[in-house]
Amino acid sequence: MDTNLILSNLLSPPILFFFLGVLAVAVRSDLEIPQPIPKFLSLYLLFAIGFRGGTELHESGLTSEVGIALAAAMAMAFLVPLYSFFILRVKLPVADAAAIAATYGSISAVTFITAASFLQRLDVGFGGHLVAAMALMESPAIVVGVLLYNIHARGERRGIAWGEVLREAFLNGSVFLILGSLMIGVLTGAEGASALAPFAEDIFKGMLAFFLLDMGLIAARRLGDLRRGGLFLTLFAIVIPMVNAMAAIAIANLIGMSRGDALMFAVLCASASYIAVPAAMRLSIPDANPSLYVPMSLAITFPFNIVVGLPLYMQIIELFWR
Amino acid sequence: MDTNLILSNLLSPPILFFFLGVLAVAVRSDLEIPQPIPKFLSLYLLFAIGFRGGTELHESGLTSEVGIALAAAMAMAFLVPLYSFFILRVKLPVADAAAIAATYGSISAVTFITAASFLQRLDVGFGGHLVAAMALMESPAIVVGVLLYNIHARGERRGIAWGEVLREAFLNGSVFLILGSLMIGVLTGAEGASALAPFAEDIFKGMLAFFLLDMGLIAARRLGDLRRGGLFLTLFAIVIPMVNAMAAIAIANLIGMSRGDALMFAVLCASASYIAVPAAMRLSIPDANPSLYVPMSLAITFPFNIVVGLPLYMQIIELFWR
Amino acid sequence: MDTNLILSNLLSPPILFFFLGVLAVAVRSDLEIPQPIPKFLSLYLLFAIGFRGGTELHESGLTSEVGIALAAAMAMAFLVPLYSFFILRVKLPVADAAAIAATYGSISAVTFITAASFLQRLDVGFGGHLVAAMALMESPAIVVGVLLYNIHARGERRGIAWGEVLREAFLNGSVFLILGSLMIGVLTGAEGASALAPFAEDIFKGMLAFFLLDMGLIAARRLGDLRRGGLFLTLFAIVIPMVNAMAAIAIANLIGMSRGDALMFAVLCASASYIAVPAAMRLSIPDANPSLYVPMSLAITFPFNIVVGLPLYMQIIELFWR
Amino acid sequence: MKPIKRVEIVTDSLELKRVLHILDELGVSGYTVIREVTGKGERGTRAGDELTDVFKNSYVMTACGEDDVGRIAEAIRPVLQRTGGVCLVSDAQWIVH
Amino acid sequence: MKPIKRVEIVTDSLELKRVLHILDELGVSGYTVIREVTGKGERGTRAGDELTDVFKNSYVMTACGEDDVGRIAEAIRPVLQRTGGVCLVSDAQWIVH
Amino acid sequence: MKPIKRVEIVTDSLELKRVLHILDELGVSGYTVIREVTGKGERGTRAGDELTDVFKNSYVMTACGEDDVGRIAEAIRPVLQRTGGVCLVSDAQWIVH
Ligand SMILES: Nc1ncnc2c1ncn2[C@@H]1O[C@H](COP(=O)(O)O)[C@@H](O)[C@H]1O
Ligand SMILES: Nc1ncnc2c1ncn2[C@@H]1O[C@H](COP(=O)(O)O)[C@@H](O)[C@H]1O
Ligand SMILES: Nc1ncnc2c1ncn2[C@@H]1O[C@H](COP(=O)(O)O)[C@@H](O)[C@H]1O
Ligand code: NA
Ligand code: NA
Ligand code: NA
Repeated sequence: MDTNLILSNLLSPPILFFFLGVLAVAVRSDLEIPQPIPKFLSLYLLFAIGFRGGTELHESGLTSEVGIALAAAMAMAFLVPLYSFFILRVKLPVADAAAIAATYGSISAVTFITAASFLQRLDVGFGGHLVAAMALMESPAIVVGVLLYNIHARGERRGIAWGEVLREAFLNGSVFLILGSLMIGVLTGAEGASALAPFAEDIFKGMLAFFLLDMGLIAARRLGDLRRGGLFLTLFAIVIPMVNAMAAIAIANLIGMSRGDALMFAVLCASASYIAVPAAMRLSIPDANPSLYVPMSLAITFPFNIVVGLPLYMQIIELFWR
Repeated sequence: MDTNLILSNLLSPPILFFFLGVLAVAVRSDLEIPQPIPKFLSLYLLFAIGFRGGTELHESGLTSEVGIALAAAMAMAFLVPLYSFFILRVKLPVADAAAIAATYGSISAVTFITAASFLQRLDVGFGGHLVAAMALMESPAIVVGVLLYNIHARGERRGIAWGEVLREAFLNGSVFLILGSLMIGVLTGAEGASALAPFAEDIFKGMLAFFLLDMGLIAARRLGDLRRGGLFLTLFAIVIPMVNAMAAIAIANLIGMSRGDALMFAVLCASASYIAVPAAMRLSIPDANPSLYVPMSLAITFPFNIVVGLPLYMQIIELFWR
Repeated sequence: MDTNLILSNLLSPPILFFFLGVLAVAVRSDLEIPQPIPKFLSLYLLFAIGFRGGTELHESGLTSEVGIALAAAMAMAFLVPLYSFFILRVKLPVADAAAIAATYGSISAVTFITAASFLQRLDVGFGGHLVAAMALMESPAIVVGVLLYNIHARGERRGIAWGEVLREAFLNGSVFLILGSLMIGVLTGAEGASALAPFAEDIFKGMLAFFLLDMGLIAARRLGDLRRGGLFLTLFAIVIPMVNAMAAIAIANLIGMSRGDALMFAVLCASASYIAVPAAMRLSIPDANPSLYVPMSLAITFPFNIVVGLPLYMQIIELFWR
Repeated sequence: MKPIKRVEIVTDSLELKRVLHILDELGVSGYTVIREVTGKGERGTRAGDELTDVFKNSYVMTACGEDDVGRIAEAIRPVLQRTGGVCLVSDAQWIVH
Repeated sequence: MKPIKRVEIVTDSLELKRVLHILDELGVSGYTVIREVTGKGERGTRAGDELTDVFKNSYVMTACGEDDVGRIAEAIRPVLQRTGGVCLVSDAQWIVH
Repeated sequence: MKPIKRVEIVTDSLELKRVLHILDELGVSGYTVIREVTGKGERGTRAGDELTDVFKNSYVMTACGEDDVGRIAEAIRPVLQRTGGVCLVSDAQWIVH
């Protein structure tokens, strides 16, 4: 493996600030970024990534390539939670298995954004439609998760309020903001892009680094919860992302994606949600334990993906795209 | 009417983000920008617009043109609430009429700021003294409103604490911040302007778009309250801004303002306050119903002005300035 | 004294916005920057100054000059609280003397940052290692203060929880963030610097001005508390900074610092903490009255340093470095 | 002064909408809400530091008549069973205005 | 432990200054304030989402002696009448320190 | 419904960690915390406007058994003596779920 790639990723400001946050918790510093500052940064990142994706999509247009990529994204968004569920059922009750499956079927926007700045450092581009793919991949896993729970749970399985589930899935704040900003980007195109560039592009990397500092703080605080999860879940949180990334890379190769698109697609499939899905699961599958799915996604899979995953997936792509 | 102008305004990022916010409420998404983030954005906008107006005023100097414009602004700030009051009295009790009159006599900084970025897209400039006019026009309507209430209210008309009313009118946070930043801009001039440009100018449009997303959310939430107001108030909230804008355009033509200045002046007269005045009215005219004056200004007049008003007033100005 | 230097400093946006904040309180405006916005701005400033210091240190390398400067900084960080304590004991009980000594032995990052933008206006540079010196000088005074308290307090002198004191001193949020960002700056160097420049450099001055508006508000609110402190403490809060600055300038001259480095070193020694130390004192010396040490540092020493101190110290340096 | 019951509910923030809906349905005369609340209970710590409202609480207080208490308790109980929280009832005097 | 009265006031945020001024004037020994409070009552919903403090509440609690209650109630009542809110009084024990 | 004691503690924010640690040690079944609280008492005004948690309060409420109250009071008292605050105890009914 190209140790250079790993090292240059490790030494990039966003990753280093993530570790600084982890370190703060490890040495019990009282460093803290009080709410709603992290919420603001997170909304900013969704706003900016959505808008920029939209303006790029405006340039590239809706080609067949875009359609195929979006179809592949949707397919993975339905498949991943399905096979994850059956793997998880080996050890876990239905509720937890369904909630974790939904978590891993969905995506993490911050992982996607960190991958975007990783590619930028390598001078590799990716299509704006990948942002659309991200938005589309956030919701289906929620529906699949609740369906699986509903089919497999016995006993106190009460009637699911599907209206609420669907609204949570497709209209939760983060999906809505990405999709909305994307649409606005598509509508305003290059003119809009240049008007908002200082806000949505120039300060973006700094905002990301600052936000990852907070992610490091939160992730490290959640690590302790993982003891309850045991080795099985810790392994799951590392292995499944790799499996999903491999599947994504295979598909990307089949449908002829570019290297940059392939990496972003791999990252989407490999990443797990810690915003939209946990909130939805809390309401729709209340018997699932959030102290399992939140720390798995936040404290293991997220750092794994941005630290090891990015260079690893890129390496594999380099091998196959040569 | 020039449909091009309307369309290009409609498709500008700030307006689109406003509608995105409205849409979020309409489809019942849980998208939310938690306080005090919107307050921060709003303070930022006042800071930046005040400072930039000041640095421009520093360049242009205090010409007689500036003096005449400020006098016209003051005149309108006293006249508008007066005639609004008597129109409103046809249907409303004294307290509500006085509070709504004050609301429409005062101005909306965000409408002004949106107009500024509208002009920028058209490559039309405007004088920094219009920012001073904005600051001056915020307060008088409050005093006029309380005076009208005091003169016309019968019965439980208690002694008004004028000290408090005047402080609320002339020293409330938003007036103070605009005037203060303006003064600082005047004092520091071009050097200060270039030092703060990345903050106060470059990221300004993005911050505005982000803020208008929140304005859309709030405005849409307030729409429901309007049912209580009835058709009369809904019409008032659309017609009076147009009347005020026409009056402003006539005055602007008379005193020989430039096209850009005329638009900004029209927008000031057409806009209604939803920050300074509601807070002042709540304290000074507590019997007035805030569920009338807040939604009228926020959910009707504000969107009307930025969506329809801006191109409409510009169109009319183009006609007369030719 | 060069009145030009004073005037140009007085008329710079950061200082003017500080006074605007003071004025808002003086005229009883309700202008307010709600928490956690000021906390966000303050974290941003620490993040940016630390990171930028680090990237500059990356360029300059760890020369012997750097080592000597850091040693001098450490020496002052131990000496200043010591002699301050014995001066203060003339009038004050042990607890208050120890807490105020710690306050003045430590540093104020915002004073340092304001000095940096003062130097930038004069086109005078300073070394990135001064940022390291700042981080190193924040903590020792806390330890010295608690030690002095422990040695001199009689009666209810309970066992000090040294673990807690040391963690508060060396791992409190602000020290940790400056040191961490500095390290990241050192690690990422020029590449990281240019990636984060729009965030960490370009908008920096605007963020500082906005933050100083809040500092003005807080400082003015604290002024009233000072009456309790009496003339002695007010004088102390003005004279001791000057004494410390003179000592620092003498040392700087001895060890051959550049003019810019000398000013920053003087400012560090002259400034007093109002973030890290008050929080630590509250916990470690609870009998000390925070209504003394917070307003002294915040409402007298801070404004004195940024308004009078900066041009004064610079003037003196110009005299000796010629 | 009028004797009244003071019902306090601490609940998962994500359930806040549901709890307020329940109170609205029951026709209470009003309620007061504090949204940013943290805590600890049998379901672990809720520190409110997540990006979502997971691991956060909200606090609702309503002053109501004696007979409302039973109905509120009954309607709230399923929510508490599902996602945890506490519901306390105490006596107070309402300063009628 | 000392028996004491616990007076809670929920009021329009814009009136907070006035309420605290009243308590200061009456010479209560102290009070505790929560500024970010929302709610619903006969004057409609106060969601606290405005840019100003309109449509927002604040909460004040003061532990005071039995005889203070009457004076506080009397002084606060006009505020509640004007802009709404509630004032509750309950019994508590103060852990003297 | 189960009779219970409602213990409220208002304390310097910087002492919050210590207070929660004390409650954890005493093994209470849970507590609810409001972090952003201001107030006034014999140690002056705490307006919560500083950059640190100096001059700010936090609020903790725990519903506990009668016998816990004494132990909590005893353990909290030194904290209150050192940095101020109040601790109130009142009666309530717990809606068992
Ligand atoms: N004994 C208690 N006293 C006060 N608050 C409690 C208590 N038990 C639980 N809570 C609150 O209710 C929330 C959920 O409790 P639980 O369902 O027991 O985890 C906690 O996070 C606390 O905020
Ligand atoms: N019954 C009640 N219980 C608790 N809080 C109430 C109640 N009624 C009113 N409030 C609070 O007082 C505020 C103003 O009430 P009102 O004047 O009735 O609109 C509301 O927004 C609530 O926060
Ligand atoms: N009588 C009281 N009623 C309610 N809260 C109080 C009272 N006295 C003190 N407090 C609270 O406790 C904090 C510290 O009080 P003290 O130690 O008396 O300065 C104050 O800032 C208030 O928030
Ligand atoms: Na995934
Ligand atoms: Na107007
Ligand atoms: Na110092």
